[in-house]
Amino acid sequence: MTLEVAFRHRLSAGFALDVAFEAPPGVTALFGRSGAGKSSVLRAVAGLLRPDEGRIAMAGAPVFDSAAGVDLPPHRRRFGLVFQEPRLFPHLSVLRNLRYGRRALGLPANPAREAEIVEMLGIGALLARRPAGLSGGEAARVAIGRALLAEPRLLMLDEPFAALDAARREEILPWLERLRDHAGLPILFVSHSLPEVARLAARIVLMGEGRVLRAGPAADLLADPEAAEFLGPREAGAVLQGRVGRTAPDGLTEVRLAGGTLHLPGVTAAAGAAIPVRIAASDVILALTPPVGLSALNMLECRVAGLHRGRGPGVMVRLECGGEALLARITARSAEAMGLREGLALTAIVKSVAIGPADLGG
Amino acid sequence: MTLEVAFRHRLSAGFALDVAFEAPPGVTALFGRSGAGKSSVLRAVAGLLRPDEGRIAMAGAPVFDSAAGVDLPPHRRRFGLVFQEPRLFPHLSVLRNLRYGRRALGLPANPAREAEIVEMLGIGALLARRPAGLSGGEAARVAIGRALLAEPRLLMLDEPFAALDAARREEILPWLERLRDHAGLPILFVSHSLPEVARLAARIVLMGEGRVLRAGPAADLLADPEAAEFLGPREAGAVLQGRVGRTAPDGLTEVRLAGGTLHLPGVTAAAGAAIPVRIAASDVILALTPPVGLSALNMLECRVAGLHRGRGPGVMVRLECGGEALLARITARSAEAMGLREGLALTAIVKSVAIGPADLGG
Amino acid sequence: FAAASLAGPLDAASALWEEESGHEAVLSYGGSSTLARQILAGAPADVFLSANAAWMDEVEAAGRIVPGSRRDLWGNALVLVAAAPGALALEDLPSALGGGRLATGLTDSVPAGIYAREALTALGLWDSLAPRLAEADSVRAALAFVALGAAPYGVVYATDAGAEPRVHVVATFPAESHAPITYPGAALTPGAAEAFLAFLETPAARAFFTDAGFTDPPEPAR
Amino acid sequence: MTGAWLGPAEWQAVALSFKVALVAALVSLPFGLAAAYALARGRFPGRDLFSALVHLPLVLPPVVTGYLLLLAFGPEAPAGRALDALGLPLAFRWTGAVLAAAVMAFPLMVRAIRLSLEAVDARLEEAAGTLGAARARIFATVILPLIAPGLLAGWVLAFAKGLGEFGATITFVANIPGETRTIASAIHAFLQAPGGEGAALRLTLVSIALSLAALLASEWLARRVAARIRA
Amino acid sequence: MTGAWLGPAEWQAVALSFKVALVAALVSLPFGLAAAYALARGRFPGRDLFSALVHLPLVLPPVVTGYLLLLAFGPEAPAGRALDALGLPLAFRWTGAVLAAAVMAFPLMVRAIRLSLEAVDARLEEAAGTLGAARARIFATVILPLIAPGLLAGWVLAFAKGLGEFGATITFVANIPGETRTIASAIHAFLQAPGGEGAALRLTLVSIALSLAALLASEWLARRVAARIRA
Ligand SMILES: Nc1ncnc2c1ncn2[C@@H]1O[C@H](COP(=O)(O)OP(=O)(O)OP(=O)(O)O)[C@@H](O)[C@H]1O
Ligand SMILES: Nc1ncnc2c1ncn2[C@@H]1O[C@H](COP(=O)(O)OP(=O)(O)OP(=O)(O)O)[C@@H](O)[C@H]1O
Ligand SMILES: [Mg+2]
Ligand SMILES: [Mg+2]
Repeated sequence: MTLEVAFRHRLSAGFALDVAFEAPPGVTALFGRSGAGKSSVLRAVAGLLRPDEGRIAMAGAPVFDSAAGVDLPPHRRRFGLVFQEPRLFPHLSVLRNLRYGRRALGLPANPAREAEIVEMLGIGALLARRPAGLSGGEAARVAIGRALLAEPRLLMLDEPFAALDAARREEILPWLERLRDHAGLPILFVSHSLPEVARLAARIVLMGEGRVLRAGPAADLLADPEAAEFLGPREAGAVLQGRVGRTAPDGLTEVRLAGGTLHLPGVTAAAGAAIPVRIAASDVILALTPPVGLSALNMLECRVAGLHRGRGPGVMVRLECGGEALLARITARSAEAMGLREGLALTAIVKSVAIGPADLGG
Repeated sequence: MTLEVAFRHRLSAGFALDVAFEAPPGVTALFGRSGAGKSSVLRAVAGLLRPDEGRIAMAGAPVFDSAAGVDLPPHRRRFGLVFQEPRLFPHLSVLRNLRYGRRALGLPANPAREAEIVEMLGIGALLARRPAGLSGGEAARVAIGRALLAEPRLLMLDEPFAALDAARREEILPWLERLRDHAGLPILFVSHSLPEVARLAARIVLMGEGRVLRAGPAADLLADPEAAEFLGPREAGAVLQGRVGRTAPDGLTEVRLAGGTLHLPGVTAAAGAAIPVRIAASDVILALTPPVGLSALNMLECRVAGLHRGRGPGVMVRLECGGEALLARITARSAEAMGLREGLALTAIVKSVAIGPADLGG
Repeated sequence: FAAASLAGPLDAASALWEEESGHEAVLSYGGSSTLARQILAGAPADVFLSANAAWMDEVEAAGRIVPGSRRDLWGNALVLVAAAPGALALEDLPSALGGGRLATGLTDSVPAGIYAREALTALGLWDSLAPRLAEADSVRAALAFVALGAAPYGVVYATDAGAEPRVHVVATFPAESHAPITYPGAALTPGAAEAFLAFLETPAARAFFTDAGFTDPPEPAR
Repeated sequence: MTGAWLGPAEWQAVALSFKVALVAALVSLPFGLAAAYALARGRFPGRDLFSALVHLPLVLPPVVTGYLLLLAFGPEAPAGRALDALGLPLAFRWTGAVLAAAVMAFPLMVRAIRLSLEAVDARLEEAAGTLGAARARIFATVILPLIAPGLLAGWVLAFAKGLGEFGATITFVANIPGETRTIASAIHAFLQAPGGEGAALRLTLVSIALSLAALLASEWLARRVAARIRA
Repeated sequence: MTGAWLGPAEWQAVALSFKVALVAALVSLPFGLAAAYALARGRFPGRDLFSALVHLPLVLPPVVTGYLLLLAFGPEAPAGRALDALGLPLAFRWTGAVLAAAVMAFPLMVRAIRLSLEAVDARLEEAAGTLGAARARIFATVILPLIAPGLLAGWVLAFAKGLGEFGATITFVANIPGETRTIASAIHAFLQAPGGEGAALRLTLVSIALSLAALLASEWLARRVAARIRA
C-alpha cells in the first residue's frame, strides 16, 4: 500500500513540475513555500491533472502511466482529496455532503463512524444546513469529514487546518493520528505549520519551484541542520524515540529516552508504547553543570556532536544524547561564553510544558 | 479615527450577533473559535450585512445607525476588507485586480507604493496572469495587495495569512507593522494564530458564539490568567515595555526592561525606541537561584505575585518583575518542589532565541 | 381542407350538412398553398376548397382528386377600400394616394394580390403604383393596414371589405380587369366527399355564402 | 377569465394547446439537455455545424420548418412511415403538433440549458470525482441540480413557444379541430376570416393567462431552487 | 454558395435581412440587458407581470404581435406619430422591420442574459464594493464582463430570430422590396406560389449561411471570453 509518484508536467511557460517520491502507509508531508507546486502534485495524484509523462502507482498498480497508456479517472482511483478550498456541494445539506462519497461508492451507511467524525469535527449542529451560510472554518471541517467518510485508499489533505482554531486542531490531530496508526493507508499532508508536520508526518517531501528539494524520514530531515535552511531555522528540531512509562497522579507521564527520562503532560499512549518525541531546537537550553532549583523537570545528558553557524546571531548545536541526535539553537555569544566544542559533555534542559501535544507523535 | 461598533443581528434561528467594541488606530484583533462570528462582524462593518439594530461609526460619523436611519453602502464607507477567500476578479489580470480599487476611487496611480507592495507580497511574476491558475497562497497575497492599494480608511483582514508559509508571513508582518505605526488607521485583524495576534495587536476582542467575551489592551488580556481559558493556556503570555539599546557586532540587541536586560536577535527598531516585548508563559523557566553556565542569556529578577492552578498538570505563575507582570507556565510538580508561594523572589530564564520576531511588537 | 377566407359561411354550411346527412364534417382551414402542399404530401383530406385555381391545378395535376369532382363553387369581387367613406375613380388612385401606400396581398403569390396586379395592370396603373404597394401576407392583413390607417387605400375582396366596419368600399374593379375570382372545390376521396361538394351547391348552402358577400362562380370556369 | 364567452370548440383548442405545449416542452427536455451538453462540453468535429443545425428552426421562417417537417415526417416520407409503424403517427395528429412545437422551441431550450451548464463550477465536479462518483453520477447528482434554473427557463421558453407556435404547426399538421387546431392556429384562422377579431382576442387572453400561469409556476420553482442553495 | 443563382432582388432581400437582423440584435441589447437585470435582481411589485409581458411575443402567434405593433406604432397611433416626429418613422420602413424583429427576439435575449446574470457570483460584487466601486461601476467592471457569454448568446439568438422572423414583420410593415422584404418574407412569398420552391430553397441556404457565420463568430468570441477567465 505504498504510493509511488514520479512525473513531469509543464503547467505554464514559466513553471514545470518534476517530482518523484514515495509515500508508504502513514503520513507523508508535502512542505514548501506558497507556489511550490504542492497542490498541483495532489491534483496529479488524484487524477485531476494529467501529467505530460511519468507514472503514479498505488500498491504497485499504476493509476497513471504515460508509457503504458494508463490513466484511471479520479473515481476509479479512490484517492480522497481535501482541497485547499472547501468545494462543498451548494445544493446539498451538510449531512448529504458528508454522505456523498459513501453513496457514490455504494458503501453501506456507517452510523457509528459518521457520528464519531461529526463529533470530532464539531459539526453536529450544522448537519441540516446548506453550505452557503457556513463560516470558513465550518466549511473546512465539513470538507474534511466528507473525504474521511468516503473511506479512500489514500488520503490527501491540502492545508486542512488553515482556517481552524488551535483548540479544534487539537481535537482533529489525535483523530488523524489514530487513522494513520490503524488504517494503514498513505496520507499526503500539505501544511505550512512545521509543528503540525512534525507531529503527524513520518516522512517529509520538501518542495520548491516544482521540484523535490529533499525527501526522507521526518526525524532525519528535521534534525538535519542543512535542511533547516529550507524548513526555517526556528522550526528545526529533533525527533527522539521514547517509551511510555507510568503516569503520576499529577498528570505527568514518564517517557524514557536513551539520554534520560522526560516528564510530559497529556500523553495518551498506553504504558510500554513506543512514541516519537519531537524537541524543537529553540526549546532546548544548554547547561555546563546540571542546575538545581529549576522549574524545568526535563534534563538530558548529552555530548556536543557539532556546531553549525548559520546567518545571523544563531548557532545550531548538534548533540548526541545516549546515541540519539538532539538539536539546540543558541546564540553565538552563549556558545562562545560556554566554550562549546565537539565532545564537550553537558546537560540539555527541556521545559516539560514546552513539549505540548502538538509535538508528540511521529 | 476610532471605529465604534455596537450592534445586534440575528443571523439564523440559532445564531445571533450581539457585539460592542471600539477599535482605535492600530491593530485590534478579533479572536475566537471557528463559527464565533468574526467574519460576520467584519461584514457588518464593511456594509455587506445590515444589522437588525445598532450603530457603527468611524471617527464619530456613523456609517450605520438604525435609529437615525443611516446606512452607507460599502463603497461610501471606504473600509477595505480582505475576505477569508481571495475573491479575485476572474476576468482581470492580477495587475488589474491590484489596481481595481484605485481606479474605482479615482485615485492617481502610485507606482512606488505599488512596486513596494508587489515586492513585499512576492507577486511580481504573477502580474500578467489571470487569477484562475494561481495557487492558494498566491491568490491570498493578491487579495491582500488589492485591499492595501485602495488606501482604505479602515483595514479589515480576515485570516490573511492562513494560506501563507512562515517565511512569507515574516515578510508581510513587518510591513503591516509599519502601516499600523505610520498610517494611523484602525486595522481589524482576524487570526487563529495567537503569536501573530500578540505581535500585531494593541487590543484584542475575544469573541464566542456571537458575543464579545472579553475586550481590552492586548497586554492585559494576554497576561490575564483567566483569559488564558479562552485564548488557550499554551498561548498565554505577557507583554512588557522595552527600550532598545545598542546592538552588538554579533547581532544581538539589548532591550532594557524594568526587571532586567534582554539580548535579542533580529530587532529592527532604532536605539532608544520603546518596543513591547511578548514573552509566552511557556517560554519561561523559573530558578530559585541565578544559574550559571547556561546557554540562556536572558534572566529577569522577579517575585511571585500569584499562582493559578488550571485543569491538568499545569500551573500559571504570575510574576512581578520590576513593576511589570510576567507569566510563567510550569508543572504543579515543579511548583511544589520549588516551594513557590506569593512573595518568593526568583529568577525567570527566557531563552533569547525563543523570542523570535513573531513575538516582538505590539 | 378549406381556404381560411371561407371560414365563417363554411362553418355554418357544414353544420347544416352534418344535421342533414348525419356525417361529421371536420374542417381544417389554412392558406391555399399550405393546404395544397399537405395534400401533395399525403394528407388524409377528403375535400379541398381552394381560394385560387393555381393550387387546385397543382393538386389535380398530381392526380390527387377524384376525376370529375372539380367544380367552381363561388366567386368574389375585387374592391378598393379606404378608411373614409366616399367614392373614387380608379384612375385617380395614384394621385389620391399621395405619399401613402396601397395595401394589397402579395402580388406574386397571395391570390388577392395576384388579382390586384392583373387589375392594376389592365387599368394601366401598375407601373405608377408598383413602387407604392404595401404587400401583405393575406387579404386580412392588407385590410388591417387600411383599417388602422397605416395605408390610405387597399385592394381586397368584397367579402372582406363587407365584414370590416372600419373600412369603406370606394370603388369596385371591373370584373374583366382581372382573371375571374373563383373558389374551386374538389373531392379527394370518393363517397361522402362528393356528396358534401354537391351539398355546397344546394340553395340552402349557397345562402350562407351569398350572405357573406360571395357571388356565384363566374362563367365559364377556367 | 371564465369560460362563459368561449365556445366548446374554443375550449377544445385551449385544452389541446395546453396539452401540445406541455408535452412538447417535457419531451424535448432530455433532447435539449443532451444537445446542450454536447455543445457546452463536447469537443467533436462538426460541433459548430451541429450548433448551426440546432439554431436552424430559429433562422428559417416557420413555414419552411413546417414544410421540411412535412417532407421528412409526412405520411409518405420514410421517417413518417417508420414512426407510424412504431405506433407513433405524426401526420395531421396532435403528436405532429408536438413535434413541430418541440422543434421550433428547441434552439431556445438548448441555449438556456447550455448557458447554465457553462456556469457550473468544474471544481465541484472534480470534488465529486475524488469522492468516487463516476461521470454519470456526477451528472445526475451535481450538474443536474445545479443547472435546474436553466432547465426551468428552457422549459418555460419551450412551453410559451409551444403555445404561440403556429407557422410550422399549420404547415406540418394543418389545423384540424380537436387534433391540431391549437390556440395559435385558431387565433390565426379567426384573424383570416372576416369578423373573427373578437374570438381571436378572447383566445389571445386565454393564451396569455396560460403562459402567465406557467411562468409564475416556473419563477416560483426557480426561487425555491435558489433558496435551497442560498439558505 | 455564390450569387450567380440569386437575382438582384434576392440579393437585395439578403442585404436587407442582414441589416435588419444585425440592427435589431444590437439595438435590443441594452433593452434586453435592462429587462434581464430588472427580472434577475429587481424586487418590485408587478415583476411577474413584467416577466409575462416580456414573454408575450413568444406566446402570441406572430401575426397577433404584428397586429399589436400596427395598433401601437402605426402612423395613426400616438406612439407611431411621436417616433415619426422624432425622425424615426416605422410604418412600412425597414426600421419597422427592425422593431418587429427586436420585439419577437426580445424574450429569447432577455432569458439568455438573465440566466447569465443569475450565475454571477455576488461575492465578487461585494468585494468590488469594499474596494470603493459604486453600483454603476460594479455593473460596468464586474457584472458586464462576467455576463459576456449571456450577452453573446442573447445576441446570436436575436440575430438568428431576426433572420427568420416573418409573421410579425409582414403584418406590421408589409413586404416592400428594398425596404421590408427580408429573406424570410421572400421565402414565404415564394412558397405561396406553385413552383416557388427552388427560389425559396436558395434563399434558405443563404439564410443558413448567414446565421452560421454569426454563430461561428459568436462561438469564437465566447471561447475567447472563456479563455480569458480560465488561463
Ligand atoms: N446566512 C447565514 N445563515 C445562518 N447562519 C449563518 C449565516 N451566516 C453565518 N452563519 C453562522 O454564523 C456563525 C458565524 O459565522 P462567521 O462566518 O462569522 O464565523 P467566523 O467567526 O468567521 O468563523 P471562522 O473562523 O470559521 O471563519 C457560524 O456558525 C455560521 O454558521
Ligand atoms: N493552470 C496554470 N497555469 C499556469 N500556472 C499555474 C497553473 N496552475 C498552477 N500554476 C502555477 O504553478 C505553481 C504551483 O501551484 P500550486 O497550486 O501547486 O502551488 P502550492 O504549492 O499549492 O502553493 P500554495 O501553498 O500557495 O497553495 C504556482 O506558481 C501557480 O501559479
Ligand atoms: Mg496549494
Ligand atoms: Mg470567518
